[in-house]
Amino acid sequence: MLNRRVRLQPLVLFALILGLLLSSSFVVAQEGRVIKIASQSPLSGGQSAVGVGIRNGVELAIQQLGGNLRDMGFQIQYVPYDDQASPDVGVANAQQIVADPEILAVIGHYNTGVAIPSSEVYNQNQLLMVSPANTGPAVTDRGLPIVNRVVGRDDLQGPTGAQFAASLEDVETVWVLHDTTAYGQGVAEFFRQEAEAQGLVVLGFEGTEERANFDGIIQPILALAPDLIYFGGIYDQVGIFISQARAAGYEGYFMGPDGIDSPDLAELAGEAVVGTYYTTVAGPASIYPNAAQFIEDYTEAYGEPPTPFAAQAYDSAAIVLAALERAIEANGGELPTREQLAAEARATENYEGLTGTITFDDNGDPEYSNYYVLQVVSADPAQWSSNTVISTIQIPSPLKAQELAAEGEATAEATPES
Amino acid sequence: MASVSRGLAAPSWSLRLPPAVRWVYDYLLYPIGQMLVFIIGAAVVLTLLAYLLAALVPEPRPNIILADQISRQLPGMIISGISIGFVYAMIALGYTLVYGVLKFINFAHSEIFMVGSVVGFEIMRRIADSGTLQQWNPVVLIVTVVLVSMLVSGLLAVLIERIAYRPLRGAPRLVPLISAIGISFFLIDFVRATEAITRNDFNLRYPTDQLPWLTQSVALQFGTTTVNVKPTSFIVVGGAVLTLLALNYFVNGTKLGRGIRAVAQDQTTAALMGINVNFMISLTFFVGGAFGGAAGSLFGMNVGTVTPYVGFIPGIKAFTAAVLGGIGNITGALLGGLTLGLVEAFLNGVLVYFPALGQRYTDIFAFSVLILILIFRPSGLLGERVDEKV
Amino acid sequence: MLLEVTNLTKSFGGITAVRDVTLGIPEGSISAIIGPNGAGKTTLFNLLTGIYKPTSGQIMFNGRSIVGLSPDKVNAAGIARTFQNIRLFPAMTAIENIMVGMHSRLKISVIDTLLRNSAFHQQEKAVSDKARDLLSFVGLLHKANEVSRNLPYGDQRRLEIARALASDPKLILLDEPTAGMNPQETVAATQLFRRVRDELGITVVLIEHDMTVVMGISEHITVLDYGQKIAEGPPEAIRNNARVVEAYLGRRAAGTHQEESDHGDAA
Amino acid sequence: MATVTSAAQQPIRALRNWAARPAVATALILLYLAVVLLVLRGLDRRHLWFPTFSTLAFPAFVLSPFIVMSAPISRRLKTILIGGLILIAMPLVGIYDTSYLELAIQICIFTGLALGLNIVVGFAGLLDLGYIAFFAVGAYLWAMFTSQAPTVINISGLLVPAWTFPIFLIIGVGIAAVTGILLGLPVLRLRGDYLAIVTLGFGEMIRVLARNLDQPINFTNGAQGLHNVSPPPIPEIWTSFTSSTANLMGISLANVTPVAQQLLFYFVGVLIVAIVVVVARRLDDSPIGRAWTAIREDEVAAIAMGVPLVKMKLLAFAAGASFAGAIGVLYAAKQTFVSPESFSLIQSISILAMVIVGGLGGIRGVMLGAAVVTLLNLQVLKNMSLQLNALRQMDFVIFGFHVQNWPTQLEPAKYERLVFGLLLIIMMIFRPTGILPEPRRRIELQHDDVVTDEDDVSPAPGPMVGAN
Repeated sequence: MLNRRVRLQPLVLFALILGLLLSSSFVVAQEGRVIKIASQSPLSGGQSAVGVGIRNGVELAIQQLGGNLRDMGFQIQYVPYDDQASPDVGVANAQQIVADPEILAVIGHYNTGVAIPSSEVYNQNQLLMVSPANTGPAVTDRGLPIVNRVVGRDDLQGPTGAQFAASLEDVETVWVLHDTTAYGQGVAEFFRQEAEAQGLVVLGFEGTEERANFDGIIQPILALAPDLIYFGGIYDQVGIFISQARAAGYEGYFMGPDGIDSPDLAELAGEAVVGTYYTTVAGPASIYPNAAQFIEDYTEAYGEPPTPFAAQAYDSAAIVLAALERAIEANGGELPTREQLAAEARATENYEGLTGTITFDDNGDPEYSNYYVLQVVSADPAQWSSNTVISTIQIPSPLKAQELAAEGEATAEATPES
Repeated sequence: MASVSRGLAAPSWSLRLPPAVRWVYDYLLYPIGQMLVFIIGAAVVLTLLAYLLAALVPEPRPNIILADQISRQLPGMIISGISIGFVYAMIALGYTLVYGVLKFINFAHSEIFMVGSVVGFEIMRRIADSGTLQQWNPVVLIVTVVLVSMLVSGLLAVLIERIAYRPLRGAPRLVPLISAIGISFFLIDFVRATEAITRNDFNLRYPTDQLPWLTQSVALQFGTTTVNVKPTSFIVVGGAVLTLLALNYFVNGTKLGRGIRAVAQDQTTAALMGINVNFMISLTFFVGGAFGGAAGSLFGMNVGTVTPYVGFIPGIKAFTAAVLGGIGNITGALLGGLTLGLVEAFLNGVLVYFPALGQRYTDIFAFSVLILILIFRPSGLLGERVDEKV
Repeated sequence: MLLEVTNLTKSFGGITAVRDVTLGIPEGSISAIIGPNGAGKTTLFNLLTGIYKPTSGQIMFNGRSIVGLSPDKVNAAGIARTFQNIRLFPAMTAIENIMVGMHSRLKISVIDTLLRNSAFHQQEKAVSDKARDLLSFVGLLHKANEVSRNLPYGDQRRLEIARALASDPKLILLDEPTAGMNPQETVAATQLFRRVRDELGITVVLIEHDMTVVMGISEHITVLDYGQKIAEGPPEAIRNNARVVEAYLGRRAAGTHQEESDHGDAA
Repeated sequence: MATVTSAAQQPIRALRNWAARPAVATALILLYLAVVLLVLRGLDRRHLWFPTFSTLAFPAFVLSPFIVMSAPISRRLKTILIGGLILIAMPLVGIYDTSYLELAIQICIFTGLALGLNIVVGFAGLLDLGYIAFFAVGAYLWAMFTSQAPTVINISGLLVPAWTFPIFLIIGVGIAAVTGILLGLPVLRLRGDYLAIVTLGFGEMIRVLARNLDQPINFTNGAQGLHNVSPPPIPEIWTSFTSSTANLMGISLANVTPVAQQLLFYFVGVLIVAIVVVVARRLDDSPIGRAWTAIREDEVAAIAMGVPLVKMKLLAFAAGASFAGAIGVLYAAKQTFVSPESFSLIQSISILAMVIVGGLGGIRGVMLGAAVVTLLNLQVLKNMSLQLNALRQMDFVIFGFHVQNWPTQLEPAKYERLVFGLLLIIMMIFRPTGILPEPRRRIELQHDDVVTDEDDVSPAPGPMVGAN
């Protein structure tokens, strides 16, 4: 009898504890309306130079533009996550982010390969994501209602590069390399397709994970002596390649996508970097008329001029903040749900940002984006922001282009009538 | 296992010659000859295989005649294969020496190599920061950089052995192996943290830009083709050959070397003969580590930029080379390293013309070669033929 | 003949450890192989059990060739052995050691193992019963659950014999089974070998240095020197064989002595 | 001497004796559980120190089954408590805060993998440095057959419906086992040291293949990875069950589906781990397990005693691999995205670290190791960084030090490898048998020269041959 009671008591207690769990929260959460905005970018590892710039841009935007929301009685907190440029870490972070009900939006990522799986998690939880840097077409082409970006696309960036390459008088043959990541391989493919369409001869198309010794890769390139090497990759790899290829006696041009847009490219490639062409969807902050103040503030706060994509990160955060204000107003001063906010952000129209005027199309692409071709002028990393802009092209997003084409047809049909 | 004793030196049956001549033969002519035989042998075999492939698949891609491309690339491929092959060989020596003495795979060796490359960077960078880099005599500069990184890496290896391996001697093999993996992880992050804090970056670029004699490639004429060779390739090969000769002399011609060989053969007996086994083991780690360090700084000068992560791939490749040649065997490490370097260079040079494959399959093919060799020669190319007990 | 070896040769590199040895072991006998150190006795055992592959020659066991079989197949065919320097599984208990020895007689089925069906339980029961029988045969039943590493030296020797018996062999090869034992232990061990043959009907071949054991127990002796057979026959004939005496006299005293001190160290 | 020590130890011993009394132990355990659960329930994400509290509370919760297991209480009570913790308490905690659910799923995944690797390394003593490859095989299996990426399987219309998930779990077991045998056949004849490098290379090869098999025929979508992989369908009843449970707790879930889905993955994960535990136990306690132990302790003696080496090693390889395959399928369905990057060498080594840290060979220890290392990786270090960041934003001052001035290069999350490396070294030097050592392991480690000294029978190098 006694034994039996001893055995049963703990079970009763245990059930009681579980019951406590089931009961509503007994610790009264402190009142106070908190909004959290998260970001994900590589803060460690070889790509942290740009990743940290993205974080700084978001932080600056929240400090400078959060005033209205604070006046409305909300406290804004910023939670930067480090995705380490790895899809696994990105997804694990995303799971943490969506579990926090106060996080209403994410700014990120830097790598397309990380953005795609992470955004699946956001989408399941209707959490808004605005990307300052992802150019892979699949980021928006999946049609997720929560994914937006403020920059252009690789299926337009790659071809822009190829068209420019074809326009160079002494370029007839090209060699295309990529870093075997979702981003690098993607943009390199688009470059190759357009290059072939433009009549350039693509002598080789190779992916490599090598990061230190490119000798074996350079030998066949030297044998075929292409006029231009296009490397779809990120600066921490491309920089080393450029330096070694030049040292090995390669004499043609180098070209790359926005992944190589970083002062660290000059740091790593040394003198060989001068003359390198790159396309980008994010012009240097200095070319934007509205960005002068931003450059000043950023430099003061972080002790260095803004890195590429910092201004885009600032704009992304600004779009989120503006959408928040609208959503709160529409909600009668109360916090909107994530879904409401995502819808409000998608409805962004003619937002005057640092980097241009942004209107999202139905996929979350900006209706028009600028594609720039730049040339590196100096091996001094500090001079990176003074790289020459060779050309700027504004191209509509694919959805917008369809729309325009349809309108064009409509006008074309309409014209004879009138 | 008596393998460590089989260094590069001439076998004992060589001709009866005056001591000085004998010395020159044993420690210069014979080992250099052996290196030449390995290089020429591997290069000839691979060239023949490449042309055989060209005969089978004359035009893998429109407008590309494989045989022509091979002829054009041949000197370049061989030079690049040799220079990376020597780096592999030098790292492989570290694995092989330690294995020969302790029968244990020093997984942290790739990070000792990495530390060597970072130390090389630090010295050159510091000299450059003081503004005197151009005034240095090239030979003195290179010798200084290589020697200091050898010293640091060697001492690091000794320290690692003291801390992480010596307390585990006698434990099952798995135990020191795992602490070696631990050391390797620790060193990567430790170096990264140090560099990130002191330099705010861990992509470490050798200041070779300031040294024209180091960056301006030399044009060599091979028949109709001109090959641009980086001076650093010569430095790597030259440095490697010199250090290998020194190792050969050390192992076969000195008392300490004899001590190491004795410990490798039988620790107990060596101890009974009055050899300080612990000292000899430390010495082995020092020598192996120094080689890793030399390889690291030479590699760093050659590629220009190093990171804390730079050790992994060469480390794995060098280990593969050591196994390929027969782990525990010094000559085997040299043969394995050169063979692997050349195989890679040829694969890179040829696979590029096969659109369906490409250079990204180089590692897979290189590794398949290793597995094939191991299946047919389970102890590697030069490993003792072990009568299979199963 | 249970075991017939013809012209067996084994060389390692340039050294021939066993040269052209021919011998036969009659079923139900107790035989000994003797010879000075380095005569190739253990190599011969390793050849018989498949651990080494012979360079040339033939081994017929129970009417079929066992050359080229792997050691586990040889064991399954009916040859079990012990080792010169005891090789028990040190962290396993005495009874577990014996259970491993039965491996080749068991039906190993992953499905039975996972389902824990009656077939599995029956087999495990049988295994455990038989292991106990064997332990009591060698007098170690009371130490069934002791870790073998912690057993005294003599017990380890006996356990190794029990483990070898576990595979129901027709032939058991004992490699210096009394090395390192004191006289009383040696007498007990000798009795055990005899019981193995008399009670279990298993043919016994032993390598032995202790001549009292060899002469006292074996019905047939083969003498090896430098890898070659130099004599064979019943004990009396061997005792008086001139070549054997010559082979032994020069080295025997020192050799035996050294062997024994070696084993002292190993223990 | 003795009296002094015992006098000093008197109160401690008395305390220990007191705590060992079943009633007291039960009360202490329940108190512990109550505190942990209440803290977890009461944590407020808005609190400045939330990351720190969360880092203390959740690991304490995860460790609770292990504490219960080793407590001096009745078996029946243990079973009930552990069952309650895993099957009821964890899901409730997970509904309350889904980030814990995610962690719990990850722990299940890594526990399963660690148990599988333990069969190969712990039971059979074969060092496999490419274990992650089998996980990759399972993950790619499910991903290739359900991904919307433009692979050859998708284009030729061979995609399978999502309800086949349970079937694929079983197929995953089979395919991974076959892969294990295919790898094992050529390499298991190699000497032990060579096995490590060959398996390592094999792991890398699988990753490189996954990365490159987008041409000439697109199987894996290469570096782009396979996206839009189907998760298994969630039964309606499960969703409503989830939301009503949440309602009971006073939580209104804005978004039921993801929570219900995660909950489902959690239970599948628990089920797989349970099966793995049972299978591992039964294999270990059987003639097969005895043969593995024998091989591990003395290969030559084992084969001479009739243990077929290659067959038994292959069996260990296949058994270990098969679990990884099933878990890979689960992983792919959970992530809905599979890319080669997830299967790198460092993952293989983390799993090995789990096995070693926990206690090679022992099932309970390996589970503990997996939980500890996974938490360290995914929660502890990351939360330390978040805490630092939160303090930085508040311009927090601690002992006169402005947290803002802490260099970003020194964020804890960046030092995963450093912490890992130190952990491995310290474990190996001071406790090579792991946190919860397996008894046999401890004996094997006592004076091991006898056990591992293979050379005295390996024929060629022995004195027989001399220096050739």
